[in-house]
Amino acid sequence: MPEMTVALALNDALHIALRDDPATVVLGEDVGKAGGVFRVTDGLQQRFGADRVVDTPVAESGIVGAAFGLAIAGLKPIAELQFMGFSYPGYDQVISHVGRIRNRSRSRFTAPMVIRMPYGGGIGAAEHHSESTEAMYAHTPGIKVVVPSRPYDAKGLLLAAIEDPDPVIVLEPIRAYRAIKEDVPAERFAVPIGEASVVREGSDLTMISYGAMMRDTLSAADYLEDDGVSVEVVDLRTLSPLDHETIVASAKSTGRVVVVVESPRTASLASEVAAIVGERALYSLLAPVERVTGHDIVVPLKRAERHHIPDAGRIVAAARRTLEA
Amino acid sequence: MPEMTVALALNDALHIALRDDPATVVLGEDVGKAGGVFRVTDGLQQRFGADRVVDTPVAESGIVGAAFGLAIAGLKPIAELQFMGFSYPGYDQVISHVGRIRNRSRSRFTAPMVIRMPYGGGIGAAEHHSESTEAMYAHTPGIKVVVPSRPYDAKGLLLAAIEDPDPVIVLEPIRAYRAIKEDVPAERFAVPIGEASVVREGSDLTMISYGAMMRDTLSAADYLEDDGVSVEVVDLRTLSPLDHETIVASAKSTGRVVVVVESPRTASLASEVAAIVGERALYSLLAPVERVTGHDIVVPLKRAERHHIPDAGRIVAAARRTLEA
Amino acid sequence: MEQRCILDPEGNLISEAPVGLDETERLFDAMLTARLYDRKCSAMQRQGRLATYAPYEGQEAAQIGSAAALRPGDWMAGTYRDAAAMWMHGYPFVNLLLFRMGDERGGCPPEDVFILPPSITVGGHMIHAVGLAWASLIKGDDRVAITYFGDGATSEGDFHEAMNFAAVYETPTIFVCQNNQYAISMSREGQTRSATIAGKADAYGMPGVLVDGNDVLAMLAVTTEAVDRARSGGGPTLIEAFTYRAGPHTTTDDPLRYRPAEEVDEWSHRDPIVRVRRYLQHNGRWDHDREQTVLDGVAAAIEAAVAEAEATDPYTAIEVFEAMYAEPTPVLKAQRDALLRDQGSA
Amino acid sequence: MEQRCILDPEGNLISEAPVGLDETERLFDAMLTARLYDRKCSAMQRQGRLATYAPYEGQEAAQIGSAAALRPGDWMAGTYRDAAAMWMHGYPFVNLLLFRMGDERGGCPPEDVFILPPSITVGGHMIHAVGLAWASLIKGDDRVAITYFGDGATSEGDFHEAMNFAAVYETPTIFVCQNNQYAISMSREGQTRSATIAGKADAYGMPGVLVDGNDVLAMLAVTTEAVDRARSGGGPTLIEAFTYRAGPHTTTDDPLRYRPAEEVDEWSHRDPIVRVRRYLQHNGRWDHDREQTVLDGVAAAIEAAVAEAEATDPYTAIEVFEAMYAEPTPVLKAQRDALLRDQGSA
Ligand SMILES: Cc1ncc(C[n+]2csc(CCOP(=O)(O)OP(=O)(O)O)c2C)c(N)n1
Ligand SMILES: Cc1ncc(C[n+]2csc(CCOP(=O)(O)OP(=O)(O)O)c2C)c(N)n1
Ligand SMILES: [Mg+2]
Ligand SMILES: [Mg+2]
Repeated sequence: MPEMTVALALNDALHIALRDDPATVVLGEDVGKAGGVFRVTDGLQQRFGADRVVDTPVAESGIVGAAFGLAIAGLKPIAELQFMGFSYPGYDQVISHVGRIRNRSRSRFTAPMVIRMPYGGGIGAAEHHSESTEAMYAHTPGIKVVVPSRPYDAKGLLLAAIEDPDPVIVLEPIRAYRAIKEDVPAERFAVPIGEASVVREGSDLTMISYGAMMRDTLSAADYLEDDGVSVEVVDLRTLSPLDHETIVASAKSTGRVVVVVESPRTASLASEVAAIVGERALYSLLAPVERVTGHDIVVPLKRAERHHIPDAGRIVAAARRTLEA
Repeated sequence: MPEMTVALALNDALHIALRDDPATVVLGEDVGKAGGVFRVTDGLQQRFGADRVVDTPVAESGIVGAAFGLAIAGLKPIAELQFMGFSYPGYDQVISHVGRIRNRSRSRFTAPMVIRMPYGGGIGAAEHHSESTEAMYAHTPGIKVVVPSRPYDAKGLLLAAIEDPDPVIVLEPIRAYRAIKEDVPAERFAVPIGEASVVREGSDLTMISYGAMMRDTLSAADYLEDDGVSVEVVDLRTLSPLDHETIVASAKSTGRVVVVVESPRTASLASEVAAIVGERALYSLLAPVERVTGHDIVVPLKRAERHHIPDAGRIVAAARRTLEA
Repeated sequence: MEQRCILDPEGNLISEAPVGLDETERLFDAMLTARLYDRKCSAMQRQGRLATYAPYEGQEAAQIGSAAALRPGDWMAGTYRDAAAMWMHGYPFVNLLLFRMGDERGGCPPEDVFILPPSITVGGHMIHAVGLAWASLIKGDDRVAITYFGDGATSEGDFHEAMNFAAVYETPTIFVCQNNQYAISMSREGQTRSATIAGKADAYGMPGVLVDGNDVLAMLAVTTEAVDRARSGGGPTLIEAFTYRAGPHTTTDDPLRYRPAEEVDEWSHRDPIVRVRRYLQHNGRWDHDREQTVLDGVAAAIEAAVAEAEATDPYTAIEVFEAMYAEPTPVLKAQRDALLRDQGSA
Repeated sequence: MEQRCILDPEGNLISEAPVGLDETERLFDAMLTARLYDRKCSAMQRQGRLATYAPYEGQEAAQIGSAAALRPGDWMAGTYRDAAAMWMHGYPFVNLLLFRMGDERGGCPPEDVFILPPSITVGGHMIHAVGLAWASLIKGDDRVAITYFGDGATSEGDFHEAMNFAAVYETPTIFVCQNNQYAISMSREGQTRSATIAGKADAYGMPGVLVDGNDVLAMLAVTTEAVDRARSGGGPTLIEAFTYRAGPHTTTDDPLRYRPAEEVDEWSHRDPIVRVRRYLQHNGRWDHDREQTVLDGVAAAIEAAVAEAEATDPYTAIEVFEAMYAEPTPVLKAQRDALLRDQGSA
């Protein structure tokens, strides 16, 4: 099995999709000649041609809306938005059209399409390049939202998204693009949408996270394990629809939950997980669910970003509070 | 004191703002000659002229962005977006510019402006006319979000929003525009932003809601009171920043919480309230927090809308569950 | 820019007709049908049998003439005000009515009808017609896509992005702007300072055509040219149909707040149906009885559709959850089950 | 459309100069300054002392010439690539540098500088210049607003809405499009099929001017005309400065992936600084020593700014919460306190 980074695993999935299904079309700003700003679409245009791997004008609403039309007409568009921070001009298309067409036509017209976008901070990028507004997409009806944290899931979730009969947003954690390598099967496979993964079993405490925050969450878990605390770690992998069963089962079994997101806190996925746990596992809880989150602020630039994005230290501190409660 | 509907109270607040401060400018689609589709801006252009009450082209990003420029230059723009469902083309301006300018210029430039928009369902309106995506705005840093449920608060919150040194989004519940009348002071007054209101005191159970859902919440409370249940009812009034103290105090005092929103459920304000209560009032809880919400679906059209928007029956059922837990 | 015109308001041909009298009669009948349907809807709205309705009276030629230029199988993406075009291209009355009654099943026309449900948001749907048409290029079929929108819609950023994408990829898209002089209360002059809307096509390197939108023959002619060009690889066209909304924006609107009654009166002399009636009459192809017979047939068809739509049972709570995804997600199933439980218990 | 040009690449005047030699020397010095600063930033980025940097080499004339047409107090809203224009209009080096180091205090220029922090999103800021200029009309002052953007930005819907609002309200806004032939990897031809970008102004009923963007005198001339028109109530203008980005899109970009080296080479013969140097030389106003003296002065000023920026202490955790609102909200105060607690305990 080849070793891949997240970026390579995504690239591999796109190669497979374009190779196996002539209806697949990749489009976005700089995805062709330049191979994408993170090189996720590298080599695709050379191999599959400029008609199937299409450089577009700088117009996100146009990209999403054109992809939507392509999808209705029976193609399988995979649109890239260059950063989550540049996805908002296309958001109206997502909420008003992409997520609605099946319902408003009672399945007569459907938009099986994929929108990929890098998201999240932690690399000291320029303004708007560190956004983490996945809550807004998870709150939007009619679309699914997935977010891999590692190369295996990146390939499997992207392929699952491409196969899905409904529109799927694939959030790609910038910080994880090249940070982790692992063996990933060369052939096609899918990671089912809607299934969280218990990446580590434990009995004292559950940590729940996704995307780039998984790494910090796992280091925090390591740190606590060294102290003799048995930590269960859940990688949500899909944010919409959320896997309530896995969340609830783990919360019930440990009685202590720390949920970690880098987004603003109010009405975040952390809030949702806390609400679910409070709803269905209240009587098992030994301590309040701890939300370790970004703040309700704009992601600070490089020199102060570390005050915003949770780190292992903050996760450990929160875990300790649940253990001492 | 004159009796006013919500629509009239808002109109009155706009009259006062335009009268008292020459820097105030109202702009939006059909706000002038036509007086707004809900007549909230009725009579303003006749009185204050077409330079201060401006009909704009159909372009929401343009409206928000132009208002932003006006605000930076020292005016006090009050922009209307015709419906929340048409606010999304302007959302990029809100998140990328309006909510950011103070921080990115360290207060050298600020955008004290107001964006008004009708929101919510319940009147069997056309597609996109019943949206309730306030969670997305409450999740957006750098703006405040208020939502009156009654005429008094409508006038007071709108005036407070206009006086605020930061951008404020005023959500106007369509269903409540003309549904309720009450006496409202004729003169200028403000309802402080950030303060929830305990509209009814009680000891067995807390109901938390806002906007148009307050009416159904209050009917549910009435219904239960008739059964001898003492219900405390909280009207959040401001969604960003949320008034944690009032929420937590009430939850602690009753031990039972039902939170009611009409928006989709996942990552909603209901989730946030449940998370806050679980965080700070866990040991007082006698039952899981009940979220009574819209579903994670597009608001159905008229013939099926009632299956989506919570009614007093669903609120009572949820309350009963918390009482029986 | 000159307005293309073939049939003047008096019913005289001022240039060559694109079709003969039989076909003209068909267009005339279609316009009669469209007007009857439109008036019926306004009446039903007043009776509370339909939700808000957006009448298109005055714009029948713009819609019927352009839609007549299409082939079955061509894509169409229009707005809340384009029921005449949709019907002309095959969208059944019953679906149009269901939508207006507040029932999503209205958005589900038969399988051989390639018309998207009408767009309620202004502007966002034009780019869909670009994507739909682009698919033809990629798949190598020859379907074109037509999109309808108003003068107001040209101010939205989405108009710009759609026009630009269509031109850049040379998609077979026909952009039909019905400039009916108003966007709710905003006049065309307040909407944009460009001399014409058709002229905006230049900014994209696309051909733009200004046409008398109340002249069904001119509408058919210019749209046919645009469709032919698109189908043969010549790319998109912008058509500005210069017309007038005779009625209110919707049934809740009061147009006297923003436009003088005289203006409405003036435009009534340019009614799109009257001039064809005169033309047919000049050519001995019109009599009162024939028109009445047509109208009676149409009225019966509309009544039947109304009856069918009104007989459709409203949605059940279960159905509400069924078309969000191919399969309701576990989260939706849980929400559905909770709703059923609460509806039972309340 | 013809490109306005005053000074040809050989340094010959081909039409009347808008300013005399003293002023031309000032523009020349400003361009030298801008280039030195730009190169310094690229170098600092390679040393890891700045975050990603977007060089503007090749576009100095477009920026310096246009900014020179402004008065102090006029508004400016530009992009990540417009540091030369910003500096010319009064934005201190130290602020420019701080921003690039990843410090928001870079966005806080002195009180008498009316320049918004550079826009990183493409397209969204143009409408701000419309609002800023509109305020002048409402307040009755005579400030104009200039906005800079690229060829790529013209594809965004926001360009369209900004142009339309400016024309409709006749705001004193000057739209300066630096058409540097690329939007990252996308060529100008792939971006839009319109013959010129300047021509897009027609769609809004606005004057559009095409100008040799590498000719600082032509830039000054056309911008002065636009500013004068704006200030005297004549409304907005679109200027297309035809130019070339000599370097990469940003320091992380590899332009050889999408454009031939020969093209870069060809454009190097049209360098905006060289032609002014030749012109000054023809007129006995240039010598090597003078240029070196200017450069030395500039280098010292830049070094001082770098030192000042680098000596600025990074933000504290407390400060992070301080400029979201006039006053941190109770929610933010709670989040701040929790952070301080955790940072202490970790
Ligand atoms: C994005 C968006 N903004 C605003 C509205 C509200 N609205 C509905 S119709 C309309 C006017 C549209 O005018 P025009 O495009 O000329 O079409 P017409 O109604 O005249 O057919 C407006 C502003 C909307 N539906 N969508
Ligand atoms: C809304 C948005 N979309 C995409 C991007 C990513 N991006 C940054 S610069 C750029 C190209 C802009 O090209 P152009 O407008 O020609 O300006 P130039 O960089 O050439 O100065 C793109 C696509 C962005 N910053 N904002
Ligand atoms: Mg119109
Ligand atoms: Mg460029």
